[in-house]
Amino acid sequence: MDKKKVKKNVGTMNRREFVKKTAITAGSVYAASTLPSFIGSAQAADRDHILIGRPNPSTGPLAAFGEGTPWADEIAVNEINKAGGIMIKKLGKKLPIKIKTVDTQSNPTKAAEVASQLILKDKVDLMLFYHTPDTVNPISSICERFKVPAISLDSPLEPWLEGGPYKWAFHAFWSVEKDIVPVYTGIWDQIETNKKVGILMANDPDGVAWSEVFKEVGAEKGYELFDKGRFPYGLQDFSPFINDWKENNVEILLANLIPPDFITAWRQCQRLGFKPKVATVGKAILFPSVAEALGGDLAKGLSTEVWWSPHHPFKSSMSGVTAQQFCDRWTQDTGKVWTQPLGFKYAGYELAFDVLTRAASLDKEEIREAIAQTELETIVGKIKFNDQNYSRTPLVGGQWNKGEKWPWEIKITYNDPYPNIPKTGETFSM
Amino acid sequence: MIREPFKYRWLVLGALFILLATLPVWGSDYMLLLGLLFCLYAALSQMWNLLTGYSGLLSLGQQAFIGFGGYTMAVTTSYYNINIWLSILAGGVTSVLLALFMSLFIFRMSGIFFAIGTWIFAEILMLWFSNWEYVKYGTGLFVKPPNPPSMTMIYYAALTMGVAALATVYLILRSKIGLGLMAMRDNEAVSSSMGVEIFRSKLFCFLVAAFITGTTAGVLYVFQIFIQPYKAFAIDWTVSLVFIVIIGGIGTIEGPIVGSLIFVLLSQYLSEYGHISLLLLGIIAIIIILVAPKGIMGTLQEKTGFELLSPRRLFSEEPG
Amino acid sequence: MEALMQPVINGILLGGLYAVIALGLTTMFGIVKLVNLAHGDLMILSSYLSLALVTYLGINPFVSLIFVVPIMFVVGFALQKYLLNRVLGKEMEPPLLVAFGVSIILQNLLLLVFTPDAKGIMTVISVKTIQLGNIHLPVLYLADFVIGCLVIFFLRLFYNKSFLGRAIRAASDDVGAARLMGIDTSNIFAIAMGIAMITAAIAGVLVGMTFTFYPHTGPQYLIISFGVIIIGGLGSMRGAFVGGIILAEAQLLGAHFTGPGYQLLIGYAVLLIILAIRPQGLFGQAH
Amino acid sequence: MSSAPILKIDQIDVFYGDFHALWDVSLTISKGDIVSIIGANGAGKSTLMYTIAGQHVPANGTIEFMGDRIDGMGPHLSVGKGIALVPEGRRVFPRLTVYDNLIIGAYTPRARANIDENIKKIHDLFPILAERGNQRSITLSGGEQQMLAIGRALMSEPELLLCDEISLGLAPVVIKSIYKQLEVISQEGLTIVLVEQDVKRSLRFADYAYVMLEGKIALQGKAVELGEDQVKKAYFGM
Repeated sequence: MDKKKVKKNVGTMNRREFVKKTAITAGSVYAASTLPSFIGSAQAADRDHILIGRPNPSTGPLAAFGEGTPWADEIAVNEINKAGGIMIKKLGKKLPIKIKTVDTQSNPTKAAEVASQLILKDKVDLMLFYHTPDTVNPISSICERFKVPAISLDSPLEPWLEGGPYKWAFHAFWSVEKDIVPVYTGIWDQIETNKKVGILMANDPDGVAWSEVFKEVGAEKGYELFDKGRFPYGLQDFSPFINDWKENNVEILLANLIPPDFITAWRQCQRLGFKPKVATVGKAILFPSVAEALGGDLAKGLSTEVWWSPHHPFKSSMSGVTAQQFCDRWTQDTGKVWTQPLGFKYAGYELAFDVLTRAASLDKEEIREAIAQTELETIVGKIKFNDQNYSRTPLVGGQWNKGEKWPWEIKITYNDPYPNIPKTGETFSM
Repeated sequence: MIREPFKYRWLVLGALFILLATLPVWGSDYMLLLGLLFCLYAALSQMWNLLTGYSGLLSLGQQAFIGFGGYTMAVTTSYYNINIWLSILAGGVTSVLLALFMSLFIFRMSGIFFAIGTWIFAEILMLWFSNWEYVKYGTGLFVKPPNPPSMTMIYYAALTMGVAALATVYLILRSKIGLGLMAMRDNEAVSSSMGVEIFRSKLFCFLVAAFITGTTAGVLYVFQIFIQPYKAFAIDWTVSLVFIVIIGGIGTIEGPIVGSLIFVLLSQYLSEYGHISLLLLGIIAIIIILVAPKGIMGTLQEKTGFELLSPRRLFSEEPG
Repeated sequence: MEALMQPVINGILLGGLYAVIALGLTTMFGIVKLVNLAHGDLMILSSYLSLALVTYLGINPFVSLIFVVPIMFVVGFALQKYLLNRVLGKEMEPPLLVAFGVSIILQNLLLLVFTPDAKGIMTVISVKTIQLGNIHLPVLYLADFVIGCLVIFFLRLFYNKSFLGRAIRAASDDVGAARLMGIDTSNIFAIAMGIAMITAAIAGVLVGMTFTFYPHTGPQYLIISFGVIIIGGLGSMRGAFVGGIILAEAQLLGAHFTGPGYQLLIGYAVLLIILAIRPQGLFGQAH
Repeated sequence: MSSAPILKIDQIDVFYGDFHALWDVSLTISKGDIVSIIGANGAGKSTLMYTIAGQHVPANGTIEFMGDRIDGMGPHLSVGKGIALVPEGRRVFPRLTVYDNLIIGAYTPRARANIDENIKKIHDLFPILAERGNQRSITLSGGEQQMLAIGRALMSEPELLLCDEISLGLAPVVIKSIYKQLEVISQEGLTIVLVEQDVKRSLRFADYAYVMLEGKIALQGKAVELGEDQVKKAYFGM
């Protein structure tokens, strides 16, 4: 799938060059010590490209998020470079962009390390990164430290905001409190229930943030919550939760956990005879592969948040390609069904292109200014950063059902917050 | 015969130290990053070497101190606005307390039981921290010191840890404790005749290693800014240390230094290979260990008689 | 009291599965004093092999064992003969690094081949339960337990009664003397690893049906195995069985009384307490 | 009762790393003989035994057993040829039962056919082993372990039995009874090589004797023809 290696296009210093450079530097201690150690726009004169750093969780537990990255990167980079790239005023010419992808191994420690490497060794002009707090949080902080403009997507706002206030890092995605809660409670209200909600949330950033918010607002909205607490990854036996819900006659399941744990838990629900009327599951069932891995009919009727789909009425600001066309291209190239992160992977480049075009400069401060002033209709919706450096992206609700083209398809069944995103199905009781 | 390499070694170490100490002056920011990582890994691996290579304590639980030290630093400085350097030291102190508590359980075990016991302890800490509201469960903490240090200051802190770790191991080995441990390595019978003393020496090394590992972890997470329990307490740390020390040469004082250098450069180089970088690291580790079973410095010592203050067991049992 | 029955019974059943997971690790330690840190990953490899067979041949997971078992035997044999035997010696650390290396390689190979998605092996019995009064007996747990007992029974029979089994035990007692008996010990170790991998193959298929797996799940099961054999004593099969049940009971009863968040934590805490009292494990022998 | 040579060692040298353990050693053993190898600690007796058993590879020279070259073929193969070594220190498998130890003795294909028969023979020879059959061998006394070690070696149906220091650390009574049984086996045609430190007992028991000193053969001859003084002089290199 990713045979065409993106990194081939990337200007990197190989080892020999590195050693040579080191030797030269070491040899001229005096000369070097008088120069500023930070080489920013001073070097711009002999620049022949703009470098974007792309830390990506290619391996490790988050690799499912990072999967389509090389594909989306290639499309976006080709689109930007087709017309010669981005005009840089000072140089009076267009520079193509190059990207450098490095693997974070789904590890925040490694993410911080490779981000530092990209900044200090490769001297990236802009950092672009997505997918979950374990990727986004540490890299945002590192970019703050080294004063490098950074755009991140696809990670809930609340955990990201913990690291603020930010000056250099900008982030776009939905908020648990402002987006998830209305969507989820909206889905619940579509079905007649006893308003008893069983909570199943992991002790990771998502699970913690979700459970805290829901506990605050759930009662206000008239729901009774049953929560036996957070649990760690890799739990094998969920029966204490399930038995508690059964005893209390719970009819709504509210979950946020990683896919393998959900598969284990949901199967145990079946074994123990727990059958809620509504099951809203965050994060775990974003990907169709998980619906398949559940086996049998177990995925039928599960609801989840939808942050992006081919039905979203948005199109690329660069090429005019619609969400639907973009997904079709993915299927055509890979033979796989679309996934929600795909749009965001591409939207990052729309932002980069827009920002760099407006900045028309390689000066980091000017790029940062340009990001702050962004107002762009992208393939994932409108992005406009506020004074806390974030922008909310639209969120609707969806439900899994047997599909025509694919074994499992998600239908958009709740769109009250963003009515311009069309419904493609009606919520049904499980 | 032993004298000449001795002098030579101090020359090399002295040069290395001067080079590292002046690095912020002459090196690029990227070299500063490499130097920082090198010093941190050298300090951590030197401690694993002290335990496993010299004290006969095979630890697979160094990540317990890395996570504990890191979290202590993060909590004290972000929650209580305590000076960042004091917070780092606090990480070392709490790690020692943790080590003392751990020793109640695991010092009754030996060999591989000890190894697994330490690992399980780290696992317990991971589960505990990821379930602890005070540290925000598994969400992780941002390190927000009242006075954020510059990269150069973090670098010097790392260098301090690297030098401190080296000096500590050297001093321990030259002391009575070190001689006892070495005697134990060379002759099992000695250990039984010196039971209590050996126990004390081992415990002492365990506590020292906890202190330096916990403190180094503090510096590490000041650099990292973000700490999260699933990775802070992950076995990955110890896997890296095992790699460094065994490739460099276990039971040699130079081994961890050489190993850290290789590890840092290799992982920088391999990160260009994205999703197969770890795969390559695994293959390289296996190839090196097959070619040089005693690590680079161990094999060098054997081949050239280049022997310093770390005598390995040279004779192996012959049948018959 | 009745509320307690469910976790107690589940714990016993789960314990049987834990025992099979740990079996290969404990026997290999008993034989070559090798702690195979790649054990969990090798087990997950079998889960994937089984899944591939189930998906592409449409066969029942139990039937897939016909293929998975011999494949894993060969994998284990080759791993020991060509890699681990070469670093076995007085020092414990080189085999440790090799095993870590194998673990990293396997995880990333699985990732390349099978994608990072979480998988599960689905069968007709996956969600079936037998109801006895208020107690639900998941059929799969029951199958895990029964198969676990059978594996332990036959493995004990093999080690105690067969020529090869005795030879493996002899080699583990005294390598030099075993060679004098005409035993080619490097082959014998490789065979022992092959057999350990057979148990891992069975464990892998059972785990794949019972839980979910993805390329990085291995270490999770390695830790469980450690728990089991450290309670039961390294190298003891009977210990593995009892250890599995104790660990599972500690987890489930712990979750019952303190909340599910502490399920795993309590399991390990019980383990440490047992160890502090009996450092060799319940069935381990002081050497 | 000397007849055709069963074992012929021709000018072998054996090294441990840099250490030259055996120097140009040659010896010939006739079928059915009891041969004694006498020497002080470190004279190279055990090395010689292990070399015959295939554990050490001679740097040069040859070893022929029943007409075939066997030098350096590896211990697990020489057993199959009919050479069994009772190692110094007995080396029974401690965690295996007495019965299982005997079974393992018959590991080679040549011996597997007659396991039951051979076990019975060994039980006749050392009845205590039958009595203790189901005990772990670590629970046996030193003498019983020695009997087990000999029995285990006999299980491989050897043509040549190498006994390394079998009387070490045992009470005289026990030694006496073990030697008595060895004589019984010898009379059935088995060739036996004994390594002993007790010169007197060696000479009394053996047909032929070699005295080793510092890795070399210092003296050899028919046991009845060698005087005890002569042997002792060779033993200490005087």
